[in-house]
Amino acid sequence: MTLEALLVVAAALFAVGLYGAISQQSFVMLMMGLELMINGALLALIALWAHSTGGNPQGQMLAIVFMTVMAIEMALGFALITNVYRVRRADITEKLRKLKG
Amino acid sequence: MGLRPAVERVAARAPVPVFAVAGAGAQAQVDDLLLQPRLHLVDSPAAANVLLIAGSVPAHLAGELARLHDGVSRPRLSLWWSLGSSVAPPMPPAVEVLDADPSVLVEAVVDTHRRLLFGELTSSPPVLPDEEPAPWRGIGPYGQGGTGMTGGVPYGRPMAEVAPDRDGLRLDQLTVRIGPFFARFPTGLVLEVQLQGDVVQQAHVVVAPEGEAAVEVDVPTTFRDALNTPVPVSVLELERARSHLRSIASALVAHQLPSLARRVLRFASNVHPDQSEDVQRLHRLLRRSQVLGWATKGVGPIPSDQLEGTATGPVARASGVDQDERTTDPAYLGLGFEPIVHDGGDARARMAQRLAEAGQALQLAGRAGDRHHDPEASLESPRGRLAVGDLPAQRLLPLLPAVLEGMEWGDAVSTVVSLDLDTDEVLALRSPDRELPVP
Amino acid sequence: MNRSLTVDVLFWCFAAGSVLTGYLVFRTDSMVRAAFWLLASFVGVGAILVLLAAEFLGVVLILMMAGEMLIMAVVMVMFMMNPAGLNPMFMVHQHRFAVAAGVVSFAGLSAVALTVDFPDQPVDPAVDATAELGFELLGDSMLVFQTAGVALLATMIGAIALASRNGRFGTADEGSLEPALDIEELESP
Amino acid sequence: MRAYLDPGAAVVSVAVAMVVGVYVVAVIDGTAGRLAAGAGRSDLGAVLLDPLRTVALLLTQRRRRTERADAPGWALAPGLLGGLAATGLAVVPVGPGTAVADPSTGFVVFATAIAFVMIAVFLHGWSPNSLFPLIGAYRYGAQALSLQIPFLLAMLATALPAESLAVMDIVEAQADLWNVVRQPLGLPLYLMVGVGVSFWGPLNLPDGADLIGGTSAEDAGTDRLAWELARAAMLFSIAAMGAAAFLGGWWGPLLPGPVWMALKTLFLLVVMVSSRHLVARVRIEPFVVACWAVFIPLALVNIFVSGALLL
Repeated sequence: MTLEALLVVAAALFAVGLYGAISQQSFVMLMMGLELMINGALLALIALWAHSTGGNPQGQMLAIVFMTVMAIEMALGFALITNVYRVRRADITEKLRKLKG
Repeated sequence: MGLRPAVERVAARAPVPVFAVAGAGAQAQVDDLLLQPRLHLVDSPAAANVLLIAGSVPAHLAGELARLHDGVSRPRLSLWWSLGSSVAPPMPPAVEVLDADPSVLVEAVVDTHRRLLFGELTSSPPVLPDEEPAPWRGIGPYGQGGTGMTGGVPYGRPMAEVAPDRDGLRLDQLTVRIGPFFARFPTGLVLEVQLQGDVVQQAHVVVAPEGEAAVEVDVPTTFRDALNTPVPVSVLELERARSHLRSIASALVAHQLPSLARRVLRFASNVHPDQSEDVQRLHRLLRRSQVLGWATKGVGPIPSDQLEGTATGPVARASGVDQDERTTDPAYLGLGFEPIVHDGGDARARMAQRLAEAGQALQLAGRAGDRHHDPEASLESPRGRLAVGDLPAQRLLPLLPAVLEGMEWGDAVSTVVSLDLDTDEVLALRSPDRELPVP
Repeated sequence: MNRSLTVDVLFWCFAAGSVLTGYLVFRTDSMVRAAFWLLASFVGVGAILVLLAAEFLGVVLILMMAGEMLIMAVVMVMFMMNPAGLNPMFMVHQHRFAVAAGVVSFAGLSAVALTVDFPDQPVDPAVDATAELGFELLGDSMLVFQTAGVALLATMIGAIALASRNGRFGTADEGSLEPALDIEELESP
Repeated sequence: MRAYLDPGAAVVSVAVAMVVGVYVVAVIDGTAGRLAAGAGRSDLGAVLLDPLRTVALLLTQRRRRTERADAPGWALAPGLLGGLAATGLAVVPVGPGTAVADPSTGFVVFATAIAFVMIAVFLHGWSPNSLFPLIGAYRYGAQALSLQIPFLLAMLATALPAESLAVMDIVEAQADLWNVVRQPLGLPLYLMVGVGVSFWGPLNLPDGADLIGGTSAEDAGTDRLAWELARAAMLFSIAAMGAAAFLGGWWGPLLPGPVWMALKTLFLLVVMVSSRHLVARVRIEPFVVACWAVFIPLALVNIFVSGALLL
């Protein structure tokens, strides 16, 4: 479990997430891609914390901020999806040509 | 080797999982099977090994009965408990029990199951062919069933479609038929409901296929006999108490209290006139278990103006409609009979009403002496006014769609159970009312 | 089998599992399966975090994702109605570009990971990382922690305001339909 | 690193505990059912043997498949639920220094196992591709998401006096005063949520009688057996953790620690299991409202009061 191996795994997760976020039409699937990207970033962060910082607790603190961001992304994402669906009946990105309400 | 026979020998002593279909004239007997420790009455055919068909099942349910049979887990067999009916069920049963004594039936079921386990009887093969209802039909750009990802009928199964929900969103809505062998409903009752999650958006009552003539109820019971011959009032009142208690027992099963239901059923089967104080004790027990509390409070309210003049017995009186045929029955004059009336009109009031009436019926039975009900006088059955060609279920079923709308499924079941529909009447009915929307 | 070999084997299992399930998220016909694959991916990463001695974070990540994925599955079924995967689901756009972006980002990030020389200061196994994190949260980083809490509170309020039907200007679905919205044109083959 | 048993011994001891626990649940259930039914003479033989006979019967029953079901998910769900029960049980200490595993985040591990129950139930209801199981699955989603927060808050409050998330430390901290006295609101909340998480009795909404068995309506044979066993194991696991977190675990006079632990677990099991024969099915809508509007504030009061007492 070397640092390089961990970072490559993190990069793979990030890349898969990026592929999903760019290619998916459905809002929720798009958010899944974003989640995977954050997931990869979180893994890289903790890998660096464990191998390069000597276990400085502030590294874990930063990871907690990451997880907060993840939760906020989810909550606001779902709220926006619900609102867009309510107003425009759109559940895929192509149905939203204009972002103005 | 050696392990399997041992397991089978132990399994043969377990309570036999039975899915019971109560046909005409068999509801009470099937309800009472809950008291048999050697049978395990299950709600879902998948959990059963024995399909018990009791009484007579009309021919128009043949297809549904075959589907039910194919849903029972193997090794399986169907068994017919005739209970005096001469019309065999539309699907030929493997074993027939002609004796009405429940202990004979229990012996037969246990024995059938044991022989099934030991390979002396073979599991019955499926009646319907095992094939997809329709081949794959893709019409969308990627072969999906409909346009976009929604809709269409892939494999012949209609997918959910969007419809407005109560929060202003357009979400999926599924139209399904529930019945005629749904364990919580009387046999023969089919509800076509549109479900959004588990909220009933719309409900239709489908009783029998259209075009079939209404059948007269030909199953004799104490109350139906009273339409033709004089019957002692004490007998009628004891039967009334029994019927009300059985209704409460099935409500208890629907509220997930089968043990209390057993207690009530045992009470019902040994009921006698000086037990009206035990009814009080039962009332306290039910209050404590919350069956007469938050489990039913406010569920399925029917306003009294909808029940005015429908003469639907306890259901109407629970909504505050003071109507009881016994007040005009000469046989009850001088017995000190006063109709009991509750207000609220919800499932809780209906159950409390039945419990109170059961107690009152026991008192009346004790005081009745040798008075007889005259067939000419109007008759109050446990479910309301009963006359030839005028069935309480016919007046109760049209109330259902309006009450069920917008209700959560669990409450909908509680509501249907609280109406205490009579299985014989439901099986005899055609489309219950002209005004009902027919699907 | 010594401890470090066990940890290595476990790590590669979890790593392969989480990347594979992450990929399967976009390769399934069913929304619910997609959510469960994503959950599996998160569980894999959570397990790797536990192996890395970030015990608390790993377990909390799994805890958080259980609820999140259930909500995701339910929301997707609600809006997109393909619970059982009876209809094939392949809804992508700019597919080639997306694949290219994925490959390029993987290559770039891996190159960085393999070439840059990071300092080598592993975690001291004797230290209880959970306890240290606790002291950090309620000590020096108290302000960060509180800010995260306030941000979450603001999110909750914002999300409710966005998602609820009744807003300041009446119900949300009235009077704001986009005029030229040709749904049919998009969906027909 | 804190105490861990080696993997072989850990699996064996958790498995033995679960088998015993599941059997005890079945016996308590049979006894309580017969008492509630007022069945006159008690039938001890049937109470003790019927669970075993039913297991044998379900072993002889053939499994069943529905149209276009998700077979892996269907098979996985009971395994997942049983695994979660085992995970939860593994972090419960039975005596001073005696536990299968005592990670520094023991409580969070247990909470994670509880949170995952909703995934297992949802999977179990969704995979048969059938109406009643699916409704049960959605229902449990609503129920479990509402239960999560009061559950976490009620449990977290017990970690305050111990100043640790390790279950061993939490039991140690109750040497003088049990948490049930210190936080009187905690145990009732925990038990209520525990019954809900193992969907038992009044809170058995996903597998309820109105859905003719809900998520398990299509199960037969070993599928049904595995699901019922896993559910009972979950109940046992929750009772064991309740005994450790609220009733002082192994602390008690005269008897040795593990015996006290067993007695306390048994007591909680009796309370939770017999609720099935005494209280009616809860209505989901008022229940969800009560969770958010009553139980979360109560749990917060509980946590604030216990925090204030410590300062």
